[in-house]
Amino acid sequence: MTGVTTMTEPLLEVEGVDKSFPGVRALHDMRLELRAGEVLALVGENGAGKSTLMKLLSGIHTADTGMFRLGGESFEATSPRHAQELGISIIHQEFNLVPHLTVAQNVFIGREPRRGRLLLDERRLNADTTRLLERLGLPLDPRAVVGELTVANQQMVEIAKALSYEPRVLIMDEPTAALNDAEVATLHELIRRFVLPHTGVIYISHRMEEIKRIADRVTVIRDGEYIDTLDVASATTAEIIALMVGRAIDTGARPQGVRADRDVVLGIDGLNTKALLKNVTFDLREGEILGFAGLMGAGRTEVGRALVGADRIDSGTITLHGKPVRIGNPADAARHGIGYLSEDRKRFGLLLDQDVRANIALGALRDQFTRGGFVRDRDARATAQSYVGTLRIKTPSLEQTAKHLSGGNQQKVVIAKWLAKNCDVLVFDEPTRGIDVGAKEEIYQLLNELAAQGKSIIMISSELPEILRMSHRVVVMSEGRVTRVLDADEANQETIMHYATLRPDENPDDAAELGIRTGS
Amino acid sequence: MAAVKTQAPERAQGGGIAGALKGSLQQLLAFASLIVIAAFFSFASPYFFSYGNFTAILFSTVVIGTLAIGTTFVIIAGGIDLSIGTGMALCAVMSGVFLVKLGLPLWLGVPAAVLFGGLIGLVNGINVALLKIPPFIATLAMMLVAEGLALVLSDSTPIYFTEAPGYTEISTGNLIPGVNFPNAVLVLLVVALIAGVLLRKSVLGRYTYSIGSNEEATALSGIDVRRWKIAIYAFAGLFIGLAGVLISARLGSAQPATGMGYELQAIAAVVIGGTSLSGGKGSIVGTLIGALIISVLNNGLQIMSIPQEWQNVILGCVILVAVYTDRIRKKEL
Amino acid sequence: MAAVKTQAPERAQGGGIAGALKGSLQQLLAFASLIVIAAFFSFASPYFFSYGNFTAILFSTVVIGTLAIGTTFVIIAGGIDLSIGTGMALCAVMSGVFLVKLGLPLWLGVPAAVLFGGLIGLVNGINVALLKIPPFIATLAMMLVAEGLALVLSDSTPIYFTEAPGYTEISTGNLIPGVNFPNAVLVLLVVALIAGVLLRKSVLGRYTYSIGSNEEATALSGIDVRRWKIAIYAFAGLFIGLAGVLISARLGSAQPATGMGYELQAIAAVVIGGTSLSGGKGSIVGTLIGALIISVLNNGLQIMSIPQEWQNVILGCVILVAVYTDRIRKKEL
Amino acid sequence: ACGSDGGSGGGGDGPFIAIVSKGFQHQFWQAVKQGAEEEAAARGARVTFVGPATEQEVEEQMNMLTNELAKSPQAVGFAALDSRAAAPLLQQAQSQNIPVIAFDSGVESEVPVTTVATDNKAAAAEAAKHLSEQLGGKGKVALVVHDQTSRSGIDRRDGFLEWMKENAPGITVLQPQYGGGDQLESANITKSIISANPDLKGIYASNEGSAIGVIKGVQESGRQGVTVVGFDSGKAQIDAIKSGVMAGAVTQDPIDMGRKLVDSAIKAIDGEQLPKTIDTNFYWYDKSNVDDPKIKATLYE
Ligand SMILES: Nc1ncnc2c1ncn2[C@@H]1O[C@H](COP(=O)(O)OP(=O)(O)OP(=O)(O)O)[C@@H](O)[C@H]1O
Ligand SMILES: Nc1ncnc2c1ncn2[C@@H]1O[C@H](COP(=O)(O)OP(=O)(O)OP(=O)(O)O)[C@@H](O)[C@H]1O
Ligand SMILES: [Mg+2]
Ligand SMILES: [Mg+2]
Repeated sequence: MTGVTTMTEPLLEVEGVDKSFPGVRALHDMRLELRAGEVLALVGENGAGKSTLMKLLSGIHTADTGMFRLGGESFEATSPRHAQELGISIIHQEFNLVPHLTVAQNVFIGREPRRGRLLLDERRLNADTTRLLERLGLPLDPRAVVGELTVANQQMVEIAKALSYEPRVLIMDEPTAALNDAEVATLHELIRRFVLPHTGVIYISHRMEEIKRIADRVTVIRDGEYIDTLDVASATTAEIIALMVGRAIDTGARPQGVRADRDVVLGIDGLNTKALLKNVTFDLREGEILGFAGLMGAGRTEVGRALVGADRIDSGTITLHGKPVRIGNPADAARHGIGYLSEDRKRFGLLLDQDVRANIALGALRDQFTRGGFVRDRDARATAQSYVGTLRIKTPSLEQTAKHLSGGNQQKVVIAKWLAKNCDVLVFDEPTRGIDVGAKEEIYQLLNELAAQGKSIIMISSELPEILRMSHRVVVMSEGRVTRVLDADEANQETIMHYATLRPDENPDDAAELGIRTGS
Repeated sequence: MAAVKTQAPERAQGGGIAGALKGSLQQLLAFASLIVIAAFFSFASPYFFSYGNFTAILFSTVVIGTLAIGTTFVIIAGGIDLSIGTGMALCAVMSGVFLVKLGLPLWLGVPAAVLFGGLIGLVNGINVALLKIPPFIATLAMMLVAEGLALVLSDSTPIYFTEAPGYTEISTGNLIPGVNFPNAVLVLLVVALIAGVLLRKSVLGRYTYSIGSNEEATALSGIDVRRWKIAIYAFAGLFIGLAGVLISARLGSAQPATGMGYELQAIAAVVIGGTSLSGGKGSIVGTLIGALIISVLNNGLQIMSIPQEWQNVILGCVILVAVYTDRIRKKEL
Repeated sequence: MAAVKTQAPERAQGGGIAGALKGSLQQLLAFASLIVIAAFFSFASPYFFSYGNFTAILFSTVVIGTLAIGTTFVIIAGGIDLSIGTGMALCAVMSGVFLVKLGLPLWLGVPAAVLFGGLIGLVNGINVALLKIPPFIATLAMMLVAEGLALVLSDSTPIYFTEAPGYTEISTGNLIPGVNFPNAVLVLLVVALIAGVLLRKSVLGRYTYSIGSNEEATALSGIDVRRWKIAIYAFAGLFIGLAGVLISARLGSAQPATGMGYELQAIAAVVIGGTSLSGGKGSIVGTLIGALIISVLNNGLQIMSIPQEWQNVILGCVILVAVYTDRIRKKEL
Repeated sequence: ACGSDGGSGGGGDGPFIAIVSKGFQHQFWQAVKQGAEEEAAARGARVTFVGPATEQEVEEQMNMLTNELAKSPQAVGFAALDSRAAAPLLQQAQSQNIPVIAFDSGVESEVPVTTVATDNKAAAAEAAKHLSEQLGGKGKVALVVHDQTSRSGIDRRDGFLEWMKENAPGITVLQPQYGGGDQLESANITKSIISANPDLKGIYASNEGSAIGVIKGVQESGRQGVTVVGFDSGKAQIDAIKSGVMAGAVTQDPIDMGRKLVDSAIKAIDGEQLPKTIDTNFYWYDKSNVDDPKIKATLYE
């Protein structure tokens, strides 16, 4: 909790804003007040209209009606550049980076230092970026190509870029969805340093504990309408959630211990990849939810991808029900009943230009919705419709194009695709990324039900509470190695963090603790 | 800022009556361009609006239309096929080889020629999907190879089908007795119908859209993208073969050198018909309309006796205007 | 499943010595294909390896090379330009109009012809960026319009430059005295150098990559994408103009119909040179290598007196193999 | 799987003659090639025969000529798409002491030792004359020309137009249309012309591809009473003439052109003096004389 609440004059005001898309009323009579020197959290369910409001502020969309004031003066941002000039900088929910350019080139895009009118001063660009990154304490290489960075590092680039404008108002739309606790802490430190008496931050997140930590006040919206604004200090999480979802949420209990009695479904032995993984070994039992914890770049995603044949394995064996299997590509994996939900929904999950039904039906199309080579749309529709119901996917119709859904609802669509496919083994990489609290509970319930039916689930997550809440066992990874497999009763914040931060390659003590020889 | 402007939801494929209605409305609007152009010519020239001229226009659409239908699949899947023009010439020659040189009966030789087109597509598909050669290059190479092989196999001489009685009937005959309506047009309509249904309703069609929309996501959804891509190219290849049969049946001979340049026209028809070159979107109806727009313009300008050097200038401008107004209307939807 | 493979890091452009080294190593490997092909021909034919033949190859690369350089910008920016071939013919005709029909002096007429190419590009850019017409259609329309206008303005007859003394020197003269090295090749090398520097080091080049890599993100970063796209097309258009001057200076006449088909060759050179048709990636060096691979193959096959119908077959196969091995090597890096 | 070293025809150690033609894929050029190869085989010479894909590819032809010269042939046969464009290369040939024999159409240069050619304009006039005769000197006629910029296209168009203008006042000639020599396109053009001109009496097609297209177009339109005259030969035209669909056509005897070309080249290599021009004839052929052995020898199928 930051203490700078003495300044009270409004920095940014929004009044009576309406915004509709074809078939969707995204905002109605929306209000918002950001005071100078504060962090204002903005919360609401998936599709409540948070991102839409921010896009109005940053000049991407224009409001149908309404009033915007910045420092008391009314304005209407007509383009992203205009918003930047006004001093409003935004980190979008979806990345807006240029993958083929380097970190430095992305950060200073549009403001490149030049030599003369035409030529670029690449050296100064890199120097400026190095300085900026040092100032922000972000360990990034300015010359790294952005498309090759992990999601988390790309998020850091976005943050560096937004801060480099030195804005008065900084908008962060779910900046921590791809970050784990350590990185979140770094980000919060940055925010605290950024908030000065004349600046303010709008912070959108679905993680309540973060809001309690960083925000001064919280504005709740629901179905495109303003609900209330509370002082974080005096409000309880339950209160905020209740305002958000308009109903009570029952946060379930932790699952009960190991399932040593169940058969091993999937055995991974001595997996190595050229890129990162070293001797990764673990097994997955029937009806088990196996959590994967670790810091950014620990290699959890890589395990998931290697497992389904999306990345090449250099050595190691995979056994399914005791028999070794060769999985050369995700299609092989699918034939063996293994499915993989990627952490990057936009790149690896969604058909952005296709509608909700096509997206949900994609994986199961041939198994379930086809007869004689032809698709039975009625069946596909019915299935899609039922998941839209259970997962509360907010969409005007099944024919809505995926790219027009809100971020959280897109994530739900991807989850629905895998639930519809009916796999025996599901690898879920950051499944609840960007999903609101209410829906999270529903997804947890679904996962528990699947496990109860005897399906096995690998759940990679950077949210420790989620790992702790859901996992029967927890695999902890660091630097491409499995450093420990914890039973549910041993797993807690401290032990996980301990094993997640072991650095056997740099620290001989850590190596000794893990019983591995390193180096020459 | 239109790059990020909100677009009206565009439909890629079937499902839902409301959706289908909306979809066909858009097609109708694309159709409107065609109607406007045709109406203009009807007023501008007394000779345009006649049954004879309409069948002439349809007949002149057959070859490009057939090629364009196959290419629609490839383009929706995010690929491109430059080999369709010379590939068609090669298939025409193969038809001649089968029917004239080897003396196969029609019922065997014609399907063989069509399948030969499938073989061309198969090779393209393998090059693209397995060897990961960019479609542009893979099919460009095939374009050159087919061009050369057509000449080699025919000895650079046309092969006449005089010894294959009935062959020319495939294109020029009239199945409907007494009505002057060339079979080739019937063939085009039938295959367009089949292709349309397959594209919208079959697994092949759905995966065509999915792969074009997001190949990586499709693969990660457990679909064997390589196999399906090969299938798509091979399927599209059948239309190369069919076009080869139709053109040689119309001309009564397989002309080994007639084909180069058809690829660009066919691709143009596909793109004018609203299929996006970046994949994931498109329809067979659109492609047919695109092909018709080109033939009507060609026919109408000639009928009006516009000097030929001006015809291209006008053709270019009208295509621009037609596509532009079509885009504007779609946005208004 | 390379479709979902994490890609070997490919560097789009400068920054860092290690990066530059790695980048040029890849270029070298593409270059290796060229060397292998050239080495083969040197052994296969006694006529291939000679100074005279090398300048002949370079000379024959000039026009396609010049067009391909401009197109590289357009393709990296995620577009395509089909109007370069007939556009070049139109610029050649305009050069004739300026120099012969209007009698302008060289120093005025030649730049005017080059700028006319820029004008063609500008119109393309406006159609693509402002009217949002897909680049394929916009430039296809321009291709038709330019084809027609070239005929109209020249009255369908070649314009001879006999009355513009010195004009042909632009291509065929030897600036380096005593050495038989055509100026046109020098011009190509100089503009390639300039284009290369602009692509890697200038604001225009940076936004070219950026727009091609992620147009939306570029726009959201506050860059006026529309304006820059117009600038890119217009800039690329200058190369159409230059190619028009170079070809007409080589032939001593503006041939209004010589141009169609060049667009495909130029685009092929760009793509063989490693530039991705989906944008964001590519280099001028690569394009030059791509153009050279095509000319060396054409020259070598003819020098070896391979029957012409086989030349295309071999050309197609070699292009496939060259691109395939190039991809394999890149993966191993 | 390709032909290895050798050129397209002829024996090994005789003189090597490189022929750069205007085209390659068309029947006409294939017939020239055939004639050249036959003559070369008979005389123990070796020939190569190349030509661009279309008659618009002037630059490509220059590249081809350059490449052929690089092989140091004993003689070069050259049919220029644009004769002035080749001037520097012809100079080069002269300086290399390679005799150049022009064929098909003249080359505006002193370099060629002789020109083996048909007068395209006169041949086109012949076609015009016969068409006019068939129509009784009146009526509306159309032209489907294979090209509007190449020499052969221009001459075959203008020869026709000029004859009509001077000799047939009763005949109205429509705007020439150009089908690029593509059968399908020419057929489509023909049908449009027929639609737009109910009173059309005759059509002239300027080369083989155009002629096939015109025949198809007329047949498909179902229109009776349109007299078609063509150019060149080929099975489709010969059949059409035999069956009466086509009134007749002008042939240039391309096989003879190829023979005379090689013959002249060998003579030039041997240092013989050659006349400035060597005329290869053109003939009008129709139903009446198509089987005449003299005519038949000039036709290719
Ligand atoms: N471009 C668009 N076209 C059509 N509908 C849209 C568009 N953008 C947003 N919407 C709709 O507007 C509503 C609000 O979306 P918004 O993205 O603002 O939600 P959000 O609160 O940010 O949700 P999340 O937490 O999932 O990110 C949603 O119903 C969404 O489907
Ligand atoms: N798409 C990618 N392209 C290139 N390298 C990647 C990619 N994804 C991961 N890597 C590399 O693999 C390493 C492991 O990343 P991975 O994503 O597997 O870690 P993780 O434990 O899932 O962490 P997180 O997802 O939180 O970043 C990273 O250091 C990164 O350099
Ligand atoms: Mg959002
Ligand atoms: Mg991860």
